[in-house]
Amino acid sequence: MFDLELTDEQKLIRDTIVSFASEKVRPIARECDETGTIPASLQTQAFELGLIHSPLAEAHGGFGEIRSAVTGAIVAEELAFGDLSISLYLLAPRLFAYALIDGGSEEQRARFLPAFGAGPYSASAAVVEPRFDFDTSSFATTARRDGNNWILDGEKCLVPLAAEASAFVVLAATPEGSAAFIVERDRAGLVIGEREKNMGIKALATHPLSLKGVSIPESNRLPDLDLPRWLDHGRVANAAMACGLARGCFEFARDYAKERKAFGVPIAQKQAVAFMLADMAIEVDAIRLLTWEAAWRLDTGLPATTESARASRYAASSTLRVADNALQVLGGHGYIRDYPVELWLRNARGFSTFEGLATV
Amino acid sequence: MFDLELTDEQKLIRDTIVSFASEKVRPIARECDETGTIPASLQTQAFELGLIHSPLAEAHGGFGEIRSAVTGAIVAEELAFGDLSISLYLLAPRLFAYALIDGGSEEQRARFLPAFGAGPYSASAAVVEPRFDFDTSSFATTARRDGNNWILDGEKCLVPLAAEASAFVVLAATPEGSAAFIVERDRAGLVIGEREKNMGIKALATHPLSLKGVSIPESNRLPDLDLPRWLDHGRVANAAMACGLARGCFEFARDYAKERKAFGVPIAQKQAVAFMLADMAIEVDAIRLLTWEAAWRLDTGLPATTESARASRYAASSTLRVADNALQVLGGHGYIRDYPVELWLRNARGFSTFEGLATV
Amino acid sequence: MISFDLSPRIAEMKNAIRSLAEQAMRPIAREFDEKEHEEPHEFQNLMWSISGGRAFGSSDDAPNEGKSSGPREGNLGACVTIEELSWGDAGLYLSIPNAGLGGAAVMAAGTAAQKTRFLGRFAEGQPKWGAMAITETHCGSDSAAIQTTAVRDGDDWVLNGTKIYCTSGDRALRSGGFVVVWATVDRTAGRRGIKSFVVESGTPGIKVIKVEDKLGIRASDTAMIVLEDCRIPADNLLGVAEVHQSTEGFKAAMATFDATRPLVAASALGIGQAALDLARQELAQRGVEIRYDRCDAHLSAIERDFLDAEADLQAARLLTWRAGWMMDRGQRNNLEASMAKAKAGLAVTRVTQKCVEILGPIGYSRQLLLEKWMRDAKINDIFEGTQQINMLIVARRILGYSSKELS
Amino acid sequence: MISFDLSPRIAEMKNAIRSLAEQAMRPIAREFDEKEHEEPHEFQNLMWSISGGRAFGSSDDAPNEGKSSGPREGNLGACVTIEELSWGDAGLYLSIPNAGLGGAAVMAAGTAAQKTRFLGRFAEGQPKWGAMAITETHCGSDSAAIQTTAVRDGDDWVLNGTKIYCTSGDRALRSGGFVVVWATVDRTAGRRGIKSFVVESGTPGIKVIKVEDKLGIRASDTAMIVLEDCRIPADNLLGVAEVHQSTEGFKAAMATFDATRPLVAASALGIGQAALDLARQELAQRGVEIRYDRCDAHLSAIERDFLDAEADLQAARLLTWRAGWMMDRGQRNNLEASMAKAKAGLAVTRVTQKCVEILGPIGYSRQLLLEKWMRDAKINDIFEGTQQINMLIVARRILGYSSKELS
Repeated sequence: MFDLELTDEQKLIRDTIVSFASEKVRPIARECDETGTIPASLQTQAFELGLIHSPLAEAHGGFGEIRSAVTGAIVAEELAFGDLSISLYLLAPRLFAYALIDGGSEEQRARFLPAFGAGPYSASAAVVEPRFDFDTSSFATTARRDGNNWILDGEKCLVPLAAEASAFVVLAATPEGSAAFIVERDRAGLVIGEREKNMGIKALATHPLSLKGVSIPESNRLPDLDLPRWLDHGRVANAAMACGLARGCFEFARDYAKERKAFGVPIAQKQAVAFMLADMAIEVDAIRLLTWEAAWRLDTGLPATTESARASRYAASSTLRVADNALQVLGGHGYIRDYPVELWLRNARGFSTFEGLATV
Repeated sequence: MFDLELTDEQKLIRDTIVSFASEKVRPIARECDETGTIPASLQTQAFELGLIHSPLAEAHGGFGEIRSAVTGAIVAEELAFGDLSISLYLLAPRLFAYALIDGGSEEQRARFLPAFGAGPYSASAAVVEPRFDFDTSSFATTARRDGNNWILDGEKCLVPLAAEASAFVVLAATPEGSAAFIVERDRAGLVIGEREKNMGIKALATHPLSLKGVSIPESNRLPDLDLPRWLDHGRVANAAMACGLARGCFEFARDYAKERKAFGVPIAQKQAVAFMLADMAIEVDAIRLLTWEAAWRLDTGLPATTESARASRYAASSTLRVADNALQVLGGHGYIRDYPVELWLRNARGFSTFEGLATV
Repeated sequence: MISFDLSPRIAEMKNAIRSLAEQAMRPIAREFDEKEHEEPHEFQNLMWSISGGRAFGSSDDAPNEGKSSGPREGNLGACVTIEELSWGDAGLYLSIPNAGLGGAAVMAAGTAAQKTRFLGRFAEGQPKWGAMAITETHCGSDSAAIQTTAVRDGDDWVLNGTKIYCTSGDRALRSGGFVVVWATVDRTAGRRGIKSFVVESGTPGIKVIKVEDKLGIRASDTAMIVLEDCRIPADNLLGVAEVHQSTEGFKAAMATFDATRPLVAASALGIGQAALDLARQELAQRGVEIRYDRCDAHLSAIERDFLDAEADLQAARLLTWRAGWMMDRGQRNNLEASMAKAKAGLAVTRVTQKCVEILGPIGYSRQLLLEKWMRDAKINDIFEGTQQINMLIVARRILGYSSKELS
Repeated sequence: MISFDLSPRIAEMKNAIRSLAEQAMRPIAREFDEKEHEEPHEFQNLMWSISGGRAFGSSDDAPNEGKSSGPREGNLGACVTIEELSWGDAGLYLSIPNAGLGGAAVMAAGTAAQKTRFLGRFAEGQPKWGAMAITETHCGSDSAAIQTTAVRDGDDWVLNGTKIYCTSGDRALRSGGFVVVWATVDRTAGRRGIKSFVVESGTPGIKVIKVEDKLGIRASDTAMIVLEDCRIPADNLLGVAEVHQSTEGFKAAMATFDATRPLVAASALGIGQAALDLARQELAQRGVEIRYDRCDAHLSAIERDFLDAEADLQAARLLTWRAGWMMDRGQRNNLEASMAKAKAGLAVTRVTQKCVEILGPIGYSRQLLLEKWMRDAKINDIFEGTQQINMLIVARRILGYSSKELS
């Protein structure tokens, strides 16, 4: 029956991530944005938290935990409450690992997954393409058969960890529909382009990937990946991160508005400001509930494309509004980089421009 | 150069319409809506104001005035400030008369226009079709040649004055593009359907027109009508009426909010209400300026489709918001029919549903 | 554990009510919109016989009260039920005979004896209504400014004043029901002076002087009521004797809204869902299918509008369910109830307006019920706390401000 | 007679500035966004030489002042010019050497002698800037709460305090220009005590202690300025001696905004137009043309968004032109200036955010200037009166309320 209470385990996980996000992530977020780098030591800490490898089989160095999209959403919200770029940075290896757990062959898992169990390991996925009308319903990147091989051609962008990743899951259109392929970084024809420069998520290094006649064996194709489902998971994670970002904006603006005085009273006592804050509070909860609903459907095996697309779409536009309003509440202080809100606005604008970047 | 000052003549016309709207129109608007009738005597008064026939040639009983879309917008705004249904009722014969003035043959003008100069005369136009995706870029109603005749087939709706009109201008698709035809009410195959029931503009009788193999002679085709231009005029008139309706809502809500007290002060002193009213004031002016700009382009012979479509579209959505907010300012009083605001909301919703109903 | 599943009991109820809505409400919805002020007797009798007079959504609807056979879910159940009834028709839903808002007030503020005395009648006899009269001509949101007076005279209270916008007020007074009247025992005392009194049908000195013509929900009666030296027994003052001396009376009465706001939100959801269902169906008939997993560049303007409207409504639904669920758990839900009401009231206003627009001339026509739903919808942004009042409550809660600090 | 035609003079100026924007601003826009705090010297020198130091949009730009050869159109001209410059780049536009807001304050509140004394320098020598320092750490919109003090000491005023968000403050003090500082001569007097003082470059006791890192308009300097026993001559108090005793000083200074708000709105328009032009062009290259005369059912979501964004911007443009036109006619435009500023600030925020979204990953990338324009845009919703302050002013004017009645 309908229930919004976390399990004790989920509460424990959440509290752990809350501490991590507030102690390790939030304090360095501004510096990471300005310098464009994230300390690699964070990956070690993320490993210690089991962020990536806990669902691996014990044989591969994991704990064999059953993954839950709801728990994943809780984690993603809290991490992104700390910082979106760092959150994406830490979770990016999941793009690869979970694709193999869910849809890889025994051989593929044995080949790649133990590295994730042994320590921080960089692998990633190439989903987005540099087109204004990109979405995951059809890829311009193609894969065609050539004997026992597949030949991949196309352009990808916004690939996290690309500078260091050992391998990528690449999504491409085949004559039989979309499919996922493992492409190792040293494959001929794969060119990792120069680091991208974006308005936001500047702390996270992303790169374009160019594939020109990249030939990979049939054994690099993920045989059992339910791609639409995998993308649904990605949308839910996106929405959860948007929720965390929006909540960060709301809480900061709320606290500021109670402190900041104008005309003799805290600006929060002015209806115009108070109503903006009320709207922000409602939207944060709305995003979270839509996200959890989609996540719950994924966990229970129900169809979830409608719900995850809805959550992701709603979260993208709502979070932007929340961030924009937070900046407005801060006025001039919102516009300068001594305060975090302008960073959050830049990051928030990312959600509707890179659907599919993140996944559980 | 840029100027927003009315000419003395325009001011005089405006003041005349303001008096007419406040004395003759506004007071009966509620009753007309509830009973679904408009006193025919108003047509006589409109005739005395020269609303329809002043631009007719003197030979046809008019004053040969040069029409101005700007002046037309001023008139339409003030009439609709009085009431939208009555405004449409009084201006509907223009749909027919102006089409003939602009695009009719000498013979057509001589045949139909003198009636307009002699007194109130009912003729109308059939533009809208009962489809969710209707717009004036393509008509489902067709006209095909049959020797020297045209055969018209199709369904029209929202035709004002249909119960009494002597003739209609009917828009239809021909193999060479859209064209306008005069269809007299007694033509075989023309069936005027039962009066339509709509959410708003209830005072105005509108009917569907069914055309089944209606045969008319070539001489009933308007040879010189610049249809896109005529439609642009219609959009400008629509936008101007929306402006009048929005202004009515704004002024009523403003006055109410200054009178109505809650928690010891006028509700207008609460920022939440004050900001709604400020937004309404800005939108009324924004609609008017966009409308005048398009009207001015029409008057000066510049291309105006972009601007008139923009004004009409902007006006439709903005007026709805203004009307909805006005109702919200009134609270419970907005929801009951003792006050005019619910009527204005119903009428406001019409604008984006019947593009092309009104013209010049 | 987080779950969005409805319990089998609620799911079953939902299906049953949906059938009822389709068969008993939709077919007469237009008729009782047009015949404003006429009674849908047949429907009312049917509902009376089905419900046994229990208010959908008053907390006496909670199952297993005091039993241990399962968690309470009466409020959530009521949200679901009311959504389905309002999917059928919101005006007819509001015309259903039951203790209504008046009953909710008795439940929230009354003593055990008062509950028995006033609510017992709803389990027997002819259809009856309960109502609540708060609003006055010059006070809407500002309940503390109520001018209606209650003066103690021996064993009676004597009430004087005029009330407007009393939902089902006419039916309550004609049917053997009652109206809970908010009145002040001391005009100088502000909200401390406000108490609620039960005035039973048949009491001399209370009468309906007008039933309003409205934009929508026309099957529901909205009464203007005058109290002229209306004399009621002393213990028709809701609550124990002490409420007389404190603000508890006012607070208890206001707490009624924590229970009822999610139900108003639920009614809004039903109207919005009806509009979306119809729009989807009409579009599908014309070859337009709504796609979910596409970016804007691949969507038509109409599809995108539809998706946004649907998402907005679903967000409102989940906020509403949360508020009901919290109530079932005995948690204070004042913030969440207002969040749900504010979001749902606005969402349904926009959703229905948008659906009318999407369907063009057809949407605007009275051939479909859609235009009616747009008219019905707007009341949800107004009654039981306007949009603005609910935003104010949300703001106060998240900021920790009193009504004095944020007014 | 109603006309939306720009005069030949303004149209010509518009074309000239557009060329300048294309050739001298666009090519360096990205560079001086990235090299925050570096001076675009070459561009500044060019603008100094072209403009002869006249501020685009300060009212000394009005043509035909005192002559009879045609109607005044300096303010409208400034709106058009500034839009074009901001179409080129809003950050660079704000870095152009001229008397700026400080000059506007001198024009609005200064005596004839003061105008000559302080503004003369802009017609000669090296590039110079004028600035205005109002905001303090704990007072933004609430100018009456200013803490910076001015104490009369013999023939001098002695200023103490800290100012933030002073646009071009650093340049003004380095270049031989001046900063107009708002300070109170009597902290207990509220707005009656607020006067404005000209502090010239080179005056001891004034210094810039920080230049802000910002979201956008990074080519513009935004200074934090400290005044420590900063001593200036008595007649650097703007206006005649009597302002000392009344609120005239404050009012005159506030009136500066009636002239400058349309100019800020105009700058917003330029950024918004740049974004629309680019989005249209990028879409066209990808085969998407924007159609105007279609209903929603025939439009793609992107087309509709584009149409709405463009209409919003055009509405803001016409409101802005109206405010400038009224100023030219000598009409009070306080209401209309705030309408324009409120509408344009919000419109450009939404338009640029929407255009970034429309272009997807490309829009988000720093390969295009679009993302920069979104960052630049937002300042227009904040400076020279936030969105909220301008809405408040509009509301007061339409309601006839004082700032006490509606605060």
